[in-house]
Amino acid sequence: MSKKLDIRWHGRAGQGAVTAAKTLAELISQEEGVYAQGFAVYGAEKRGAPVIAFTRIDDKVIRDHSEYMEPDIVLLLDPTLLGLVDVKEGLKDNGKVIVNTSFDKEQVIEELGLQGYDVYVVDANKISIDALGRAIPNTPMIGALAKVTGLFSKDEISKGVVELLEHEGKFPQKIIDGNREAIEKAYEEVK
Amino acid sequence: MALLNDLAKKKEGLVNGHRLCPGCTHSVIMRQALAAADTDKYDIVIAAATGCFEVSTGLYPYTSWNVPWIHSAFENAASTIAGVEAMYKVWKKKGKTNKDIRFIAVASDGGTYDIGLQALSGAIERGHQFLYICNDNNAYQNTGNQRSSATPFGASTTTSPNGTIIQGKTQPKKDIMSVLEGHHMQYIAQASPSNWRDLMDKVKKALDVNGPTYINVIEPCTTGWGFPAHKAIEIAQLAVDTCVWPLYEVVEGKVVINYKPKNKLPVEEYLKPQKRFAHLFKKGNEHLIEEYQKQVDKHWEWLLKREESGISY
Amino acid sequence: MAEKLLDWNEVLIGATIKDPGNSRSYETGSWRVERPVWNPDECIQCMFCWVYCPDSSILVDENGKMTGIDYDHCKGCGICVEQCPKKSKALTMLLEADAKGKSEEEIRKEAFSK
Amino acid sequence: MGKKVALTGNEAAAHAIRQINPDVVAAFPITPSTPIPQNIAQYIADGKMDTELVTVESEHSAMSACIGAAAGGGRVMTATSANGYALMWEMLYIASGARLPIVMAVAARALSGPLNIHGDHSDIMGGRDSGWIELVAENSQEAYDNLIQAVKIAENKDVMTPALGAFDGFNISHSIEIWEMEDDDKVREFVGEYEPLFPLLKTEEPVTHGAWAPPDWYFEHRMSQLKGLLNAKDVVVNVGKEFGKAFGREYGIYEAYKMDDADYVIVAMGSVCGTTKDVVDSLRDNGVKAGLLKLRLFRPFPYKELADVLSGAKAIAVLDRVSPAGAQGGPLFNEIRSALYDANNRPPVINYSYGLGGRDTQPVHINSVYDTLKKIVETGKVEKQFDCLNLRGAWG
Repeated sequence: MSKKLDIRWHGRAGQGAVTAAKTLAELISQEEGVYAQGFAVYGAEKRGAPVIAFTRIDDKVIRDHSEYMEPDIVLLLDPTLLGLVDVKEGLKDNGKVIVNTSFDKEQVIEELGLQGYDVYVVDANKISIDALGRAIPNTPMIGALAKVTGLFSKDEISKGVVELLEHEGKFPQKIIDGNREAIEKAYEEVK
Repeated sequence: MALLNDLAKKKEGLVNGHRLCPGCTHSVIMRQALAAADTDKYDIVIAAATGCFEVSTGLYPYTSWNVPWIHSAFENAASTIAGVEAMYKVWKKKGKTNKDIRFIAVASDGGTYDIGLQALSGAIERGHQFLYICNDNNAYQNTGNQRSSATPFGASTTTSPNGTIIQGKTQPKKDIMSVLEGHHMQYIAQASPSNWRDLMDKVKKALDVNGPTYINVIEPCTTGWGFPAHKAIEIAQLAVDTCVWPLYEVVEGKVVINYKPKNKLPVEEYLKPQKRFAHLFKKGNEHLIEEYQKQVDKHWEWLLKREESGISY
Repeated sequence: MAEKLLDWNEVLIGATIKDPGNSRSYETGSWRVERPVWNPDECIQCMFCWVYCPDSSILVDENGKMTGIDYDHCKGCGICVEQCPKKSKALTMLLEADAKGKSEEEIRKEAFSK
Repeated sequence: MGKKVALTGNEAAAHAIRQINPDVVAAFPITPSTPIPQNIAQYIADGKMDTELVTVESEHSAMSACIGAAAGGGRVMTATSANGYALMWEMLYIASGARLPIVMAVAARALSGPLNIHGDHSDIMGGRDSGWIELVAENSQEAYDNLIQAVKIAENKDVMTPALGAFDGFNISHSIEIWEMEDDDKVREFVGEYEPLFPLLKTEEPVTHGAWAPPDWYFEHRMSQLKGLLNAKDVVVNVGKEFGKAFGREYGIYEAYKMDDADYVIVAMGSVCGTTKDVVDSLRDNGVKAGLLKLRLFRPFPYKELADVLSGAKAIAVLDRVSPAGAQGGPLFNEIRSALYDANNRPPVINYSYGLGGRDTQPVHINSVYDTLKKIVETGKVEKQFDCLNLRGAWG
């Protein structure tokens, strides 16, 4: 079975969409025989501007360096981007969409015209504020993605992200614990 | 300071056979500087900016240098010596040398006041150990006497010529010493080859500072300034005696004037023997000399006041 | 002087020169129109000529005392004469044309008789 | 044993430099190569390397300080992009003329104006005649591998010429990819110790660097310099083999991808080659004899080798990630066409500009190039010798 999976992330500069895309690439690549690529479309965006990032996963070496993608999964990191970005662009017919929102699924499908797609919602902002005191939705969204795709178990994904954060060596224990909590909660709550 | 006889016994760092004009003071200044260097204690490595001095002393396959010497371009003597000095730190750290080496960058006013100012400022800010000597000949002499920001008010150069409407350079000379002062170096000074003992003292002091230092030296140019070759040192002396070129140091921000002429000569004495100022002496141009005198007096008074105040950084 | 110059595959890489101070072999004395002439009898060994010479052309013995002029390199600028502090100068200029074919003694006589 | 890592191209370059641990790095930050000096500064601050970092005030001073340091006597590296590279221009020629084996990482980027911070080859193609060895990477792995090899190539006694290792700005510099990082010790062992020829700091043997060469000397020095650059070609091959033995990834001066029986051939450099390989595979699946010649060594240009491998093609398209700037085509096109002039078989060669200032080049665009090559072979006619990929509005 091919592991090929193309993922697109929509967020705002400063929310960690690029970090999330790259973190996922790093996590997935730790598995033997799996390749990944993480990149973003860069402008001169300062904090707040909409940004797009990509993750490619494959069981072959990834050679394509173009920005073109027909994603299997699209993640919307910022609820305020609802309706501002074209989530469906290039999305495969049976594609999945994961939205960070406090709305329920039906409302989101209605709002974005996502009838026929596999839509999931998770309130990553609330989870993040509860666990970390700030709305940094990128790590909980990785937790939600792990659940939706089945790429990682809850333990695997929370352990993986925590190890990466620890490796960075610049985060206090409180932040690391908060991230662990946020990931696990998002993993459980995504629906 | 040792007697001249003792210095004359030393092996010279700069030798003859170079192609400088007869009466050029570039080599006079460098001979004095290298004689002052305490070469029993340390070795010297030099980086030179492109210019008269560089093309005349390093003309393949000849070199007039008895010390390690590098030239790469016009605007980068300071960043080049910074690189050499950085490598010296590595050699020291790795035990590749146990020698004490001191570094000198040499450039003229073009490579210092103008095109090389950025590299100089950067290298000073980073704190490399080097003495930067600027041989200020008041114009781009290597390319044929074009005006620089070091060209004094009123001087006729090939790009600030005396004409029927404009009489030479209309702007005063840049006060590079003040520009450099802003870097808060431990030691900067102004010197003249006419006052060799003073110049040598300054070089010796500067080379003993473990950091960047700067010496601005007047470098009379027989060709560009228009005076007979044998007058070169005399012109430098006149610059000093008229206070056109005050001899002073700024030590940790504190001004020390090294020479106060008992009889401060009028600027005419300095201007008169030089062709570049000849037009100032034409009837109707008296106000230009007055203006020149005013500028010189103003700066001299300011220096005196600074010395009197005794303030440092 | 028909010296054979090196071919491209003989030159040292990077145009590096390994022979320090080799410009001494290039004689700039031929540039001279006038020459300084030294009178040892008048010389007080102040060495001002040495410290002001642009062409390192004041010959010095092992005691650091002046012994004459390096005419192979002296360009005849005349700074030494100008800076010689004695009223009755120990150095004076003489046209090369007037020195031609004469002995050192004759040159000195010629120069200082003026 | 090396380990699999997921890091960006800039991080690959920074790690290569950390492992090489040069004596001096003098650098000035510029997008997209900025993370390289940043990471180096952090490695030094954390005691992971002990390079002397000179944080200069401009790229001109960066290369000047590199020259001073290399002439001083030691191993020197730097990194830059685009306008920074352009600001170094004067000093690039001086570094190569002085035969100082400085190694530079270049995250290749468009030159202003208008200002653009994204990937193309304007910098390294603009400086192609500055006398530097130019190696171009397809991906992060090659960016890393090339820098390590560049040190050995540049410092080879027969070469003694500065070298740059380029990789595409953003496409590679800012993209996380999976690549093998080798052990620090093994990398250090591979690059070995460098013995400078005429170090300024050996004060007991004073040398003069940078004397000016009058008309009766300059020509000889330039040709002596050229010889060093040309010698690099064989050294690149040898070092590439050695690298293969040490780390299992062998390199040559080019990579011939499905070229053996290829009728339709694209010649290109950099990250677009990866995208092109995917397209070649899908065309091959459909029975189209497509091939890719990926050039790794642009300077010295291996014209004979390229003519040999290309002369079997029926039609060739050369992709230049620069504007031809008034020439008949881009620099790679002109070199390739010139190389083929002496070949027995001279297939038609067309040229595309692509990817300027970060313009995306997608499989669909590469497919269109192969379609055009097929059409040329079928009709025997070249309609457009030069065209653009993914440009709004038809060119011409």
